[in-house]
Amino acid sequence: MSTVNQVMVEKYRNDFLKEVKANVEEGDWVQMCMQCGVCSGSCPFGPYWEHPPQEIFMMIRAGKRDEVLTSDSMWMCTSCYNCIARCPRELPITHIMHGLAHYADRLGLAPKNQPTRKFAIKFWNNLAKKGRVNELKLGLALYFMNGFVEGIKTALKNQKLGLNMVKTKRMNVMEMVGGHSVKDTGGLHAILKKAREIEEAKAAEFKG
Amino acid sequence: MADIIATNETILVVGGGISGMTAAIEAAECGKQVILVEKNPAVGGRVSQLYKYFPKLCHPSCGLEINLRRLKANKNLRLLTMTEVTEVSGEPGNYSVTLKTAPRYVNENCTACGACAEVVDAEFDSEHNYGLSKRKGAYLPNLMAFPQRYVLDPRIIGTPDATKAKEACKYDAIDLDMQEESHTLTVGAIVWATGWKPYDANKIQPYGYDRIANVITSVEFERMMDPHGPTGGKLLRPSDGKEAKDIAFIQCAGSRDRNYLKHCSRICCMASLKQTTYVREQYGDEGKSSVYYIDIRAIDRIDDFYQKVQADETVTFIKSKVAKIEEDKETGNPVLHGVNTEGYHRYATPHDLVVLAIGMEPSVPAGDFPIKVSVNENGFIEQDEANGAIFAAGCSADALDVNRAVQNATASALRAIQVVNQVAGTEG
Amino acid sequence: MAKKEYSFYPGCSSQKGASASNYQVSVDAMCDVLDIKLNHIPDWNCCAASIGYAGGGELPRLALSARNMALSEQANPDQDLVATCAACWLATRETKERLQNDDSLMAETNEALAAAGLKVEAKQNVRHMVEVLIEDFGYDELGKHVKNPLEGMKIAGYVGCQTNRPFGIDGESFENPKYLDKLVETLGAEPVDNYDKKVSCCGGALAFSEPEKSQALIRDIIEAAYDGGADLIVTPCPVCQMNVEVYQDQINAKYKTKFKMPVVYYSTLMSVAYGKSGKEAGLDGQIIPAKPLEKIAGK
Amino acid sequence: MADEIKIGAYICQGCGIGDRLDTAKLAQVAQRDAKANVVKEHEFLCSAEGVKMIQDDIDNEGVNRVAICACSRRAKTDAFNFENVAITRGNLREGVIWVRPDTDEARETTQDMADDYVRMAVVEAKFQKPPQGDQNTQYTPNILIVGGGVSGMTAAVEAARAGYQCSIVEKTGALGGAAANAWKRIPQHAPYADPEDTGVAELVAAVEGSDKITVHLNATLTKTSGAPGRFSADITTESGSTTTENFGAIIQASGYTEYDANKLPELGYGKSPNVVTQAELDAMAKEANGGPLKTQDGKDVNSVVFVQCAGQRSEQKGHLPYCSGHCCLTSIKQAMYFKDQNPDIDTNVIYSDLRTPGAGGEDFYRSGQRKGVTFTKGQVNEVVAGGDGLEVKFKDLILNEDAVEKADLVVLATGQVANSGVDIEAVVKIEVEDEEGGGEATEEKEVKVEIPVDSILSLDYRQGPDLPQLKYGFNDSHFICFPYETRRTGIYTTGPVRRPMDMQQAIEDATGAALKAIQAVENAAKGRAAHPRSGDLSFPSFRREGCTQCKRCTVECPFGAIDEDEERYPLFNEERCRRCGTCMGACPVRVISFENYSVDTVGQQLKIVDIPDEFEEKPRILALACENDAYPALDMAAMNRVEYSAFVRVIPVRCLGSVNLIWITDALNSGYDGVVLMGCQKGENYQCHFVKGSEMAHERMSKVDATLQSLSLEPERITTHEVAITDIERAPQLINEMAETIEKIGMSPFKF
Repeated sequence: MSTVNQVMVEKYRNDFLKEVKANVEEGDWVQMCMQCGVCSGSCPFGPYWEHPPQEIFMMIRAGKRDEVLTSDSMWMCTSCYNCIARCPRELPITHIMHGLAHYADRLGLAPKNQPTRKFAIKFWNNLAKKGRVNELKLGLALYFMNGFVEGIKTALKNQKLGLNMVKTKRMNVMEMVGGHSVKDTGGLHAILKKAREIEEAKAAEFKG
Repeated sequence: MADIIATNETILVVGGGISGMTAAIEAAECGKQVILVEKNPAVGGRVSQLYKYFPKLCHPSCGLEINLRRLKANKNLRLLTMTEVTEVSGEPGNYSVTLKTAPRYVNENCTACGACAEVVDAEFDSEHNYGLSKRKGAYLPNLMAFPQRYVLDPRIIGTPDATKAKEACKYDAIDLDMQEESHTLTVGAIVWATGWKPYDANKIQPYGYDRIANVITSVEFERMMDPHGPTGGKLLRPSDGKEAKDIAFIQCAGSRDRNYLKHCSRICCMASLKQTTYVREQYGDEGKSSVYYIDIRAIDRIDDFYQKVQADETVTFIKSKVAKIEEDKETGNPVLHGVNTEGYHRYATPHDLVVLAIGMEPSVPAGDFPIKVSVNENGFIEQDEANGAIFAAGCSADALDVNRAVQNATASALRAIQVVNQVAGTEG
Repeated sequence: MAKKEYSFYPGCSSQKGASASNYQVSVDAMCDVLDIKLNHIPDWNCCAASIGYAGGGELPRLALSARNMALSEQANPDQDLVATCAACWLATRETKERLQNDDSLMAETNEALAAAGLKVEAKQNVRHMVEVLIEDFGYDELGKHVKNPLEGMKIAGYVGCQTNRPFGIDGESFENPKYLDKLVETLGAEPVDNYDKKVSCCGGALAFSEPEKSQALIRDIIEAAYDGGADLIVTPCPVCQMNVEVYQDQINAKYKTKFKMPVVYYSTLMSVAYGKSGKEAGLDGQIIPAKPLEKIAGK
Repeated sequence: MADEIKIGAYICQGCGIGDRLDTAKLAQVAQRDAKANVVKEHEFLCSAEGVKMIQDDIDNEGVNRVAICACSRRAKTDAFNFENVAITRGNLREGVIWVRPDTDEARETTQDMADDYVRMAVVEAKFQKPPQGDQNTQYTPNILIVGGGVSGMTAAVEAARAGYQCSIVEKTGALGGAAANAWKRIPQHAPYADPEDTGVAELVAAVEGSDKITVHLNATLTKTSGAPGRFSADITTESGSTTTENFGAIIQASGYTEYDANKLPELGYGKSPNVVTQAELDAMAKEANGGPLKTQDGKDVNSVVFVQCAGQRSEQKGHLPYCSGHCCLTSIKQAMYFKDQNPDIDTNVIYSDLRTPGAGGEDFYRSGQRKGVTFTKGQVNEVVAGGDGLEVKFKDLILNEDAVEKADLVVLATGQVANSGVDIEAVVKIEVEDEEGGGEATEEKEVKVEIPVDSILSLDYRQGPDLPQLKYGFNDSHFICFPYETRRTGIYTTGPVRRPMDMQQAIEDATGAALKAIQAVENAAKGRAAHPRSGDLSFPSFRREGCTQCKRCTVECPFGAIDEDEERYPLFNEERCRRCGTCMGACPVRVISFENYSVDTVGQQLKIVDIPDEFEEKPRILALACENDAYPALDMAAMNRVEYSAFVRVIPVRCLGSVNLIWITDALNSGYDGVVLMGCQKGENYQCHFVKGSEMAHERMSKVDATLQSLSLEPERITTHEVAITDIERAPQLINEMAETIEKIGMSPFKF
């Protein structure tokens, strides 16, 4: 992955704004920010952002590439859409944050042990496999994502929860074998593969 | 009203606020025939509801007094109140205009003695005080009101109050049978000066104007400061009537925002800076003003006013668009949540009272303008050849402060004069 | 009223044995009363929710929803596409709008879909079940079917985020939507007025990855409901329901609170009020039993 | 008939006057004491019949002085409006019954009050003449415009369109002014997205194409004399040839000079050729004529930094304290010069507050962002020329850190400095200082007369060659509601000389100024006063034989209306006069008066007031109130039924500046116990619409203490106040305070 990073560094030299505009979902919007800060003030996880959205936009303009892409701030987005609803300039901030997170991950710069990053990746892999989410596998995978011992702890902590879910038929132990899936998994995988190819190609051929 | 004389050398001015009055008076003092129509019972418009002007902190009623004297003295100028323009057709130098005059139920016999108001019981929200106080169903719009003539609120017509009012008038000035009148006349040019209205604060949901008692608008705050306003010049909290000493001003409340008005209303920054001086005037060092802003737009020469306010240690400036306001249920204090973007400082600050520096929404009937004129997406009339001899003045043209509105209105008056002079020229 | 048909997108969490299976149960009961026919989109797939972004990226993510729309267009043309899950609805509607406003994106998406022999036009309306209830039926009509009014019950309408922003229900404000309160009234119960956490975030998917941070938010949501004197909380979103209900033990442990606040779906409320049994209303899916509702459902 | 005075006194009984007062007695007073020829009462004087009754007397009885004893002079003006007669008003409603309690004990003093107001109204009428207006004006309607920039040309074109002949006097060899060097201008039309053509060429074409506009290039004014309607201007060309022309009004559009960036070495100006001002950048763009802009050494430009507020909005010595208003928009426009050429050129605007007001402004800001112009809230400290290009050192106020940005080109947003000619008040100050030999005077001098500037107008006025300046060198109006008011009648300023502004504002402003010039011409033609006493036909006349040549009137006239003739007598220029009466107030020998406002019209009023002897315990207070603010305030107090002392007699005056000391001494001599003067706010933010009136009154009153001592009277008997029109509670209170004071110190010994 980090080779991709090298490529991008080469391509955009130190012009991070152009890089973001070209490669990040809704990245074009970054330049429209007028630094009012309403997004930063609206985020439910606000206090946990080392750099709130409006500041990230400023950092992008200031060319602080590493600081932004290695930051775990974007990973704090809960997708509550408050920022989008209130932004006076109609910036799709939620999506820009998602886009930056994804881009950072693609370049291999995202913080390795960021829990939400891990979860998000696992979630995607989980659904991409069969086309539908297997909540049990996802759940377990989640408990163990920080290693076995941690996993046992979390699992125990959530044992009661799990049992409750099972009791109320909102979790099915049988999902370990088989479980929900789309019929046309082949087609689905083909679609995702193609989509990914198109996206990669675009990023590659774009001349800053 | 049947005796209105108008020709295609007459200039029609629509709107009797500071811009319309200026356009009308300036043109009339150049010797032109002018008809000035105002939809309210008295002229003066928004400025008559202001306590002080920035940056001089002088009183709008002072200039209004002069303009009223000019208006009273000028025989070229005909004023029609409670009148609106319903139709316009024709071309430069020859417009046919239809005017609709609502019944005042009071004729020119009125001496403004006030006998009718004394006997009427019904009370309604005072328009002059933005509903912060009540007024009688028979009333003089305000102390400076011109024409100095009472009005009967249509809502009392047909009620015993109306009859009581009529009986109380010794001068046969009350005519309960007055009907809406419509007149069509010819004019050569039209100056459109219908001004602005405060943006509807209820629409700015994050600030809870509709839910939190101690969140008010800048225009309401202005009325509060007037010694003869609804609170007798005191800053009282709507929730509990206590004096508010720690006051937050939220800039761009409805302005510079794609969710509301996307334009900058220009006046709000100076208005809030002015209003911080009210707080100081009331409480000295006891008072506290906090201005939450994106950019302080104290434009040109009057930037020194901003510098003066900055020097006041009771005033703090926070570069931040407030994210949301919550109410502290115990104290009734509005709590402001947001981030000061100068160095990223998160805040959750309670204040006694929050003043929304409310945006300026043009009162141009964008959708159903009586004749084709080009209106931009902000709702202001564009200067455009295609508008023929219809000229916007003041806040029908752009978000302007009083000084610029008057300047613009004076220019519009000349544009109108050019048209009617041409008519006069061609007609010998 | 004549039978109404919709192209239905159930979503992963509503599947048998999944976290919102009880939601589906109650929705079916509700639709039965209102004579709504839900035509399930054949072989629908996951929408990637709002958390799929990191792995997926833009186009693959959009392609997932596009596939659902394509299948819906095939199977149930000239029907509105309806989802009960906030995330499903949001992801699908977002995709629809993005595709319609961006021709190149539309082309790329169809290029991807072509790999499975599919094509999307993104013309169907994409709606949340709540929109269907309010816009196609209206409170009066919904009220007509009430058999057992939920009298004496005080209910906090927790709208949450994704059914409210960025699209929301037409005519409702982002900060203070009233539709759940109106619905509660329609069903004969009393809403908690100015429930000031009604649109606060529960942490969404981050309840998994950032439990402490999220549970702090959830605590406030429940606390505010208690402050408002609520007997239970009602919500239109599976994630909200799950997060607010299932972590109460952990929150009690951490914050020394004594929360035991039932959290139910609007469809559960309606089914009970419409005279359905507790089972039909999905009450057996409650981890924290909704006693007041059980009483009425018991009748 | 004009000289045969016939006074009609009409007493209204309406609005409760009849119930509260003995109007028969009022009629008797009018006849017996005040000697009115015709006296009538009417139950409803402002009614059609009432008005007709008066009109009949005018038409059939030859009544030519009408004293209306009814409501305030501010009320019912439409009804009481008769041609060719002098009209006075006795204020029995707002002035008497509405401010007095309706009680038995109050009845007598209230009636006394009314009696006096009737006497006063009648005697005032007696000493008034209906103003005829100045008949003999030989006037020209042509308009002189000084300056051939956008403002000047616009004024000319707009005035010409209205049918008026104009002459433009331009100091340089070409029309166009500063704008001529600009490449594009800030957009003036929706969607406000792109810079648009300056329109200067079209404007020049319109000027040259008009048969109503004459242009004098390389020319300046060497002598301007006269008055509205009859200005005479010497127009002198470089070559030295002078022509003299007559004009009706003058518009000064002398524009601005860009702030001298050499005062900003810290920003690298003068050190690197690639640090330029906004004006220089626009010149470069014009030079490039649509092609790519290069650095001075011909290299491609890859990055440009715009430094806002360069030497502006700063208290630092030598910097401009104000904001020039247009610079933010101008920088956005200029950044677009680059972006529209090549989107890859980095353009960064470093600002402290981005000021893009109004609808167009904010749209243009967004358009700039859309085109990729970046904006940084920051404070630039230094610009240094590095090895490769420039380094801009600034504090990033958002990221809260010191930052350095490399740039090939740096543009400084320096401000506008008004070309307002000679600061005549500075000069006057020095004169005054010299007379008194003040210590700080010398310092004052150094500060003020920094750079000797050429006069713009070369006015042959006693008060100096140019217009008084308001602030920071701008010739702006002092009044919010009246942006075109200058202190020289018939001369209007427009464009950046008035206030910093961009082209769009200048065009609006110049169009308005053209109207004011036209208005001045039309007023002069009919001998009418200009604002604020618009339409007033009276004018000052003066008795030469009585004059002692003390020069007070010429010095104190706020509008420079009075010159001195060769024999050093005051020479009144009626068309310049605003009818405030300051000269009348200043004159120690009382030789100046107006037909309808004179030492007598007021003096006789206060003398005819009945002064009871001291044992009657009925003191008398004279209140002289400014007719524009204090008097309306008292009216509104009455509308609110605020009560005040029955011992006061209020006389409205045009301006406190018109108050002649003789009125005060007369009042004291005739036994008044106190005098209250109410004028407008004075000082820097003065509210007096005649500029110095209130100031001068306070000044004069501060000197009457001596007089009082000589009469062995307590100084508290005279108070002078600044009263605003909103002082509805306070104005009555000031009167009551005087009443209390008198109760304390006792009645005046001067009662006979």
